Amino acid sequence: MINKIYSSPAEAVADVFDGATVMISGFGEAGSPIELIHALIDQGARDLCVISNNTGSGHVGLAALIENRQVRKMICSFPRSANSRVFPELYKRGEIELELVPQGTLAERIRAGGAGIPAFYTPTSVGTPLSDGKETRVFDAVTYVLEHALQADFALVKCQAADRYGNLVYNKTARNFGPIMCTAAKTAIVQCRQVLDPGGIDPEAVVTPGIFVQRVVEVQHPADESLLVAEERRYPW
Amino acid sequence: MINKIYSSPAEAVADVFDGATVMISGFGEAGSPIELIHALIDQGARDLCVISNNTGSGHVGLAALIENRQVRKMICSFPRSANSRVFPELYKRGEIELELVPQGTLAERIRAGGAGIPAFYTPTSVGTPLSDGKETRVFDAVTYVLEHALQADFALVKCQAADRYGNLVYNKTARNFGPIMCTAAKTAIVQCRQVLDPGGIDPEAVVTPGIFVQRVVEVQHPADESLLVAEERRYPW
Amino acid sequence: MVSNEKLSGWSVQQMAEKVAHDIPDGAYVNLGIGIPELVAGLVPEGREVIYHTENGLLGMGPVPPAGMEDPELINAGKKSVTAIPGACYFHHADSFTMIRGKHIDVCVLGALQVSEKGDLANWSTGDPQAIPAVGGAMDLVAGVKTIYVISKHMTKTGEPKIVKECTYPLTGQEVVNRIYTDMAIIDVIDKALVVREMAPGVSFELLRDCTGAPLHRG
Amino acid sequence: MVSNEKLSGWSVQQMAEKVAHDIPDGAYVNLGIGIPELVAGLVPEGREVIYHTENGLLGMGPVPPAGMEDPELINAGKKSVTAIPGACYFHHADSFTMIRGKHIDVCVLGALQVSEKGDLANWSTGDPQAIPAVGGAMDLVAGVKTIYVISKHMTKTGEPKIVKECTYPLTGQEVVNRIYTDMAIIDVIDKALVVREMAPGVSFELLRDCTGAPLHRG
Repeated sequence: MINKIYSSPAEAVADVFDGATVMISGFGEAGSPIELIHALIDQGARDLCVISNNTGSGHVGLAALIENRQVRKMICSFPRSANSRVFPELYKRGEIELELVPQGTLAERIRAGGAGIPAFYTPTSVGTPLSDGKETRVFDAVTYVLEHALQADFALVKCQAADRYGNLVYNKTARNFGPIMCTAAKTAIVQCRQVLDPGGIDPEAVVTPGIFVQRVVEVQHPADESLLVAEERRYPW
Repeated sequence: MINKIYSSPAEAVADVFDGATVMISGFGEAGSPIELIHALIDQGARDLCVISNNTGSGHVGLAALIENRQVRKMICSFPRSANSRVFPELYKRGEIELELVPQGTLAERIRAGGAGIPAFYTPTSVGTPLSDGKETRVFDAVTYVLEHALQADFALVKCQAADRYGNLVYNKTARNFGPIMCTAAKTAIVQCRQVLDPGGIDPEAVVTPGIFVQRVVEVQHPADESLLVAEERRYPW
Repeated sequence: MVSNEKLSGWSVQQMAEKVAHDIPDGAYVNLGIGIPELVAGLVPEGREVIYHTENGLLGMGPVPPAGMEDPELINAGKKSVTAIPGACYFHHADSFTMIRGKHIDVCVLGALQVSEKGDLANWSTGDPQAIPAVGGAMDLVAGVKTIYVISKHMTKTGEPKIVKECTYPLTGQEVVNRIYTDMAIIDVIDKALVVREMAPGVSFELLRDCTGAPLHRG
Repeated sequence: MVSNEKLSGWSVQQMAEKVAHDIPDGAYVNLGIGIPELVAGLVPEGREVIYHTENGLLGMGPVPPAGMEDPELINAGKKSVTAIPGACYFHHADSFTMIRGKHIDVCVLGALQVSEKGDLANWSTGDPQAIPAVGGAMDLVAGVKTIYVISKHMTKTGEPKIVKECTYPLTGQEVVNRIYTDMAIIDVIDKALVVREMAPGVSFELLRDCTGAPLHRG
């Protein structure tokens, strides 16, 4: 029987290795798999390359993973925000690498990584510093830049509900990067609020087909990251 | 108020012009917008380039459009099937053009056309006659072929339900090419079994967001193409 | 340079009203973070406009009442929003298909600088000490059909923001269609600046003095 | 050439059983049209296999009872099928993301010819009079992790289908991992053919005589 359900976040992230590339879902706090990230902090893998739209808030979740010095490099579109303290400080000290990617190019590179497309042309960033050194090409009198697929060893993703096959549905704008990151990672690890029986998700409404998911762990009441940030909590607690 | 609902298939296809490129959804009979195609036959636009996975069955729907000599060129992956008579005959007589595209490349080229990606690399067809004369390139020791986006002036698509914004849901494997064709056409014309009020489709379950759809027409009881083929019906009746 | 203090131009609210006035019925619109967000509340009665936020929502509604916020229903500025009946959610690749694929009609953005050719700089001052962050700005200017910039005409230190050539790093080349400032509404047409409207009390000569590139009368 | 008549090899049913035996528990599998479809009914008890059909269904179930067919629930061969609990539907670009992105574990296909390097020809005889049609075959061989071919060992006219170089137009280069024929199971390893198993009554010498490329004992 196919059963992708793991018993705990710790068990689900146990084999993340030093030097791994890890995609982490979320747009700010919405969709960030905070319990999986905290399990990865406990687990301790280092020298990670993390692909995520932002760099986390306060001293929990992704920010805490960075603060714990487990991240060598960030690939993201918006590494600073109102509540981001950790990344900016390390970056200014030259202690963490940054690859800045326009948000749509980031999404498309991840989607390409999952879809077997090694590279594609896009109009985004042409004539800006973010295309410096990149190959350009004209199609129909418009200039485009060549961008390459992104793939990962692991993806950590948050969703609303899952079944034992790994079929997923998400919640509102917490969907964001989750579906494409599941496709682009060798091992997609997903925390869901609820595990349903097969058929419990309408087959017309499945957002991530189970084929893209390797591990599911139920976290019924995920932490509200903004609350933890407001309370100035730090992980590890 | 935004209201994309048209009163009839005839009204919805009235401005299809001679020489237009028209995408038509469907995988065989499943998802083929037969009432819209018949309206296009009545309307009479000629010299069309049609992008569709197949070439129709019997003497109704897409096959009837071809038989009525409105189609100059077909772009498809599988132009013959058990019940296709019209296209093979014209093709053998040299009276219709064919661009044969692997099914996944066809889908990806349409998706690229809708997503502002002018071209991409794919492993499909490398070393086969279908990549003859195409540019190839090696990434990470694997050879890929460069493929270009497909766009259309119109898409004719069948779905299950729609609202006045053009949000769509589909039915089972009749979904196939519909969602990507809506994104890649200047004017996406959709026939649905049912028009619902806004909010009548779960916002988490919308398959085609309304932004990709320009016209919706309700066809409550679309013809069962396989039945028409079995009965050897011909359009125009 | 003329100081901002001396100008009796439009307020930020009035600038946003001018933008809102130009958004047609039925348009799909993406509003940048900050002042552009004001536009949503000012669209004239009788027009239906659909708001897109690049983090995965089409049919974004107004800010929810206090206490009704949902941390998983936010806009691109990471602020709580609502969804209208007929809204839909989608993932980031589909969201940027809407943007890059030229499906969105209008995007309203802030600016650090705009050149007479319509080049836009709005993501970085090039300060090597600053943390670079671009978000979706480059995708929006590359893909949305019409780009409106809403911005003070001059910087806080009285430098023109409309210039011959941008000195800050670009967001996109030849992308801006119209500029709404506290002093004027200016179109970018064929790599030239054409004045469409001036605020009360602003003369063409004053506007020219406050602008770093040649202006043409509309 | 040795005529097929003389062979006491495996039946089509037995060939399909051999394939089914090699499909691991939990595999995602795409079955080509025709003989490969037999495999689904023959997977050993206790294994759960998920079937993908490229027209947009993961979790394809068996053929429905007569009278229960739904013309909008079909497989890639355009035949009526069912969906298991836990199935899902998706559009064509997502379906070929599964294929091209190497998410599908096993694909079982028929063949016109297979070369010793694992080149496959199964979509066209090159006959200029025929209507060319390729469907998803080229995507499947380019993207699925393991490609199994199931085919008669020889053509109806007694020509070998396993050859040094394919003479028919290719579907893909160096893509086949294992060949199941009525005479033998043969692996393609490092551009060479290695015999894994022979049908009762088939000797290595006979197999060699019926094959158009060098064979190695496994």
